[in-house]
Amino acid sequence: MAALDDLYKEIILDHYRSPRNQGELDHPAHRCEGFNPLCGDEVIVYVALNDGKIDDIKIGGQGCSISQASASMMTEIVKGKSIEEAELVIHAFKEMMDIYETELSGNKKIESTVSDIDLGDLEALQGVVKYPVRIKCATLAWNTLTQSIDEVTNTSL
Amino acid sequence: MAALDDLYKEIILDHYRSPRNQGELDHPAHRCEGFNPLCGDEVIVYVALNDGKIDDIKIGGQGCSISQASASMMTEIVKGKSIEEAELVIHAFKEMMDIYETELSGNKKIESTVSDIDLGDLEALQGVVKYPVRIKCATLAWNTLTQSIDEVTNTSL
Amino acid sequence: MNLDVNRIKQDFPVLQRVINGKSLVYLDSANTSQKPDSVISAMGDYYNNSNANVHRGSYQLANEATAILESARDKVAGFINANNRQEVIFVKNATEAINLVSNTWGRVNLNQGDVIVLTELEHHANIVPWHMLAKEKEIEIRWVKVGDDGHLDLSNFDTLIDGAKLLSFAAMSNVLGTFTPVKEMSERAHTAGAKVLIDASQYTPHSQTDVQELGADFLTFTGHKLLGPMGIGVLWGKEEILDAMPPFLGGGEMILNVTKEGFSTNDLPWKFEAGTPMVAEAAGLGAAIDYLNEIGMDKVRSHEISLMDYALTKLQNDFGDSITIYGPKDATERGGVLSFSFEGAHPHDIAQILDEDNICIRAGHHCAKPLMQVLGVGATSRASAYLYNDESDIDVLAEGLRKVRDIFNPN
Amino acid sequence: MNLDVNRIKQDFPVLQRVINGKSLVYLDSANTSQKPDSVISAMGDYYNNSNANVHRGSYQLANEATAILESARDKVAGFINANNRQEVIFVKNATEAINLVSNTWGRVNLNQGDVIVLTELEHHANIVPWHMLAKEKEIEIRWVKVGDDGHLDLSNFDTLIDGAKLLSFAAMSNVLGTFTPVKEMSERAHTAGAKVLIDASQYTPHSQTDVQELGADFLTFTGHKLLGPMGIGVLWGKEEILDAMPPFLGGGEMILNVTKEGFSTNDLPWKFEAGTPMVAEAAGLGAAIDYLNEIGMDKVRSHEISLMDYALTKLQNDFGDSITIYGPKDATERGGVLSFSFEGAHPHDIAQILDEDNICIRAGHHCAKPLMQVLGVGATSRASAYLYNDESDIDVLAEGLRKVRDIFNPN
Ligand SMILES: Cc1ncc(COP(=O)(O)O)c(C=O)c1O
Ligand SMILES: Cc1ncc(COP(=O)(O)O)c(C=O)c1O
Repeated sequence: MAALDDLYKEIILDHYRSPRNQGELDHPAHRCEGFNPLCGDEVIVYVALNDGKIDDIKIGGQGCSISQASASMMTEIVKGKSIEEAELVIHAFKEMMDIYETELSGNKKIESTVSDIDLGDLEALQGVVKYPVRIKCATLAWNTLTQSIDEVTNTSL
Repeated sequence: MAALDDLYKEIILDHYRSPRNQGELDHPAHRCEGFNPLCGDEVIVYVALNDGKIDDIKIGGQGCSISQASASMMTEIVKGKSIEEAELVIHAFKEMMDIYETELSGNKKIESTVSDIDLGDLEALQGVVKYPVRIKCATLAWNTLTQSIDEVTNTSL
Repeated sequence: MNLDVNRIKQDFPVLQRVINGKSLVYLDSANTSQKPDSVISAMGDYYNNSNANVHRGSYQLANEATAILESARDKVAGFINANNRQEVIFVKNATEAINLVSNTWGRVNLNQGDVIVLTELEHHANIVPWHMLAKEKEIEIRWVKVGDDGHLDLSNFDTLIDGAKLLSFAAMSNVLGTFTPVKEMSERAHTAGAKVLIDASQYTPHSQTDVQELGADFLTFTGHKLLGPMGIGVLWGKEEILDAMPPFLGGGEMILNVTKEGFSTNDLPWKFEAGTPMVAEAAGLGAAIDYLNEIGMDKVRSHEISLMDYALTKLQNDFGDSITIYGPKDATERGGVLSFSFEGAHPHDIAQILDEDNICIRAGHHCAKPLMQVLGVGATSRASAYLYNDESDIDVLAEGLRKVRDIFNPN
Repeated sequence: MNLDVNRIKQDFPVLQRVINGKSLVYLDSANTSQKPDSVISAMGDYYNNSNANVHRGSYQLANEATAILESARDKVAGFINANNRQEVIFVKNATEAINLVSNTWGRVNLNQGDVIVLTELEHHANIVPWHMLAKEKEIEIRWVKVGDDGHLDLSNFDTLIDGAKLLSFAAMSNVLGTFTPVKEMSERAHTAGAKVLIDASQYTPHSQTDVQELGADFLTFTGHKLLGPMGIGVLWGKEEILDAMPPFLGGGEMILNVTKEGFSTNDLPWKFEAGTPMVAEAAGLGAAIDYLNEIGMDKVRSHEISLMDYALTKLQNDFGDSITIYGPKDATERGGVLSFSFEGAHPHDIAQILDEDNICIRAGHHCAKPLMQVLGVGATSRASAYLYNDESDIDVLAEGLRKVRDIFNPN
């Protein structure tokens, strides 16, 4: 069970059982949905941007412990950050995850320029890397946040 | 080469080289085309019916020695016969061939009531039965004649 | 009378596999079944001895290959009691079979405003093709509801089917395990003037299938759930209906003549089999049918009933209110499929933890998202059994679920 | 530098087969190729060890199966030098690949009065789908003629392609063996604003294939002619074109979400792979590509040139005016396909007589009836060679043709 203990760390289960920043944000906050067609996980990311800063963020949807915990931790780390800072975090998190995703999906590995960013609690998700299919769970909220930021910055241009 | 000699009997090669009743018949003779999608054989049967009798019959198209010889022999045996007599011959010939066709195409075997009909030269085609794929060659003209008779008798009803 | 499961397990090479010191407990047969030796070697034998293109050659290998393909068709025709072999069309999977019908019969017979009836328990394979057609042709889809007992709610069926051109539904749910009342629904649909397509993908592996008795116009299933290989599926249809349909894919095999101006189609069944067919897969499917016939579908079914009975009781006893099992509670009303929710643990996590003990179940929406919505969940866990499973597999599953509980609800 | 054909022959189990005391002389590879041991065992290994449904499970077998499928995709992408793996779609055969394009890209982009250009040397697989679309959409098909030398006659190509939306043609003729000037035609078609589909079913087995170099928008081929199994084919397309196309078959795998109201499609390549894919066949195709890469496509090609050179000379020398060989006379302008007429004997009879000596050739229209009309024959005999054939096979063929002459022209 050593590997399992590594996957289901207490902090992950804690975020899963008591997700932070759960709920919805009203308009004009941006709403974006993400699906994991494999397992049916669904995430809805609401972001309220102000002056290029993530003023507020909330998460809806449902999914497994990894996707829920990852989303919950994500809200904590990006809330209050500027878009640029948030993007660096997203980048760093994906780098931590991407090792296997590269192999499975053929995406080019993101260049490694952000290795000095401190991911805090998120480091607990490192165990996921040993379970390639779970990487999609861990990155679902993050990809949806990326899409959300893209949509907002493109429409406001 | 024993089996081959059995297949390519001199009489078959003779009909192949010098097909009888080759050519066309003008309107109002009936024209009917048959294809063997396997090998590209093509036969066109022209029949002139009069008072329920096959007054004349001609064959066009092209194909292998078996299909050509079989068509040629067919014209010789059915020419001058009444439709009923011709149908008995068709029946008897198919019975000689059908043993394997049943297996390959799942058609119900025709009931055996015509075993006393003398097929003359056509008996030379018995060797074909050992070559299941060639049965379609041997029966192509016959099936086309059947179709032709069906078409004529149905339109004249 | 009972199946000798220990002996049967020996016939399946993959079941001998040991990972991390643990033997395989395969409980995902509704997803895809494992294959007996005889099926795997039928495919190997074909390539080792007789490989050639069919219906085209005049040499021995080609004749052998043709006979292998066509005798597999005969076996399928016999297995489902088709009226004749021309009614059996080989396709690549059940999904293609349903798409074939929606693209040919559907395109010709359905027009703006027409109605088709599906049920809420359908697999995406029996939903998406109709969505596509509905969008193209502006037809209406009506849905038979699923009741709390996991059975179809037929209370308003006559209203739903009234004026409909087609009823298309699964004979057995891949999530709930429910057997639907195929014969009754077919009859009522026919009375209303609708044609009937039965998605028997889950049904054929578990139950004697008789297309004439079931009363369908089309029936589809897939080889890989029936001990056969992937890459082959079957569309059965009534001859006169298939005959009247336009072709689906165009190419070799399905033609009688081609010119620069046009083409004419070949006879059934080849009219619907464009291009080089999957001969090895047909050989494998034929061998799978032989294997099942040898054992007897009635025995497969009765084994399954007693195994499901055991599983339903065992899981309820061991986990009480912590487990929610979906679908009918009576094993005789369902096939070997058992979907459940387990309090506090997400299906994906459950499957992951079970995998640690080499127990294979499926977690997810099972390609039945509309049904998930009805059940009010995003996903379920699903254990599904077949003739090579026995009570010990269920015991190991229960064991594994205890570990899940230890991680997620350790109090 | 040369191929060690004797060693290669050992890799192909079926070539060891002896019928009536005679060893197999297989000269029908343009119809379907034989499979090396490594391909057959890749499929067996999959079923013996890793069989599971892909992209759906969270247990080890499912992960292995997924990796097997997706790594086969990587191998294909590498083999044809695709820009990325998302551009590689698995289908059941080349015929389905072309039908996929005609049904999706074609239906959306072609309208009444639009023009597509084909050539007279196409296989039915690249004719009938367009006939079907032409009938539905009232589009016009124009034909590039075949000249007496067996090459495409491009003298009026600019007129033909003018205003056309699509050029679809074979990179190598399955009857004449002719290599068509793919790159030139693609460029000229693109200049005229047409998209280009290349039917590479005969080309990939014989020649290094580089989709970027060839300059196509779509390229299709089939596994079973490439040492791979039946039941799998490939559609390659440019990502932005595939992305813009509507889906083909609807069902599992190809969706992102499904509700009772509609659905959304998955990303490439899965968007076009509805239902359970053929994993074993993908494993086999991957192994076939490994085998060919190991040998080197350049060596395969140069072996073929020297073998065809030998065959052309030998048959002309032995039979003079009695034999008519179709297609280019220069072995460097053609693949390993040799169609001929033999005076006084019909192809079907020739094949039958050769079969008596266990020589396998094909007789018929080779699914290219419009080309037969151009050649003015109903059928031809076709001997086709691959990397496991050598000069001794050609000698046995010549021997067999002498027997044909003895029966049909015994003077
Ligand atoms: C040039 C060409 N195109 C297409 C095909 C069709 O291939 P398949 O039958 O595998 O779909 C063939 C082979 O039969 C061919 O030779
Ligand atoms: C009820 C049902 N219908 C259709 C299918 C589709 O089968 P396939 O993926 O083999 O096409 C499945 C299995 O996935 C199923 O369970």
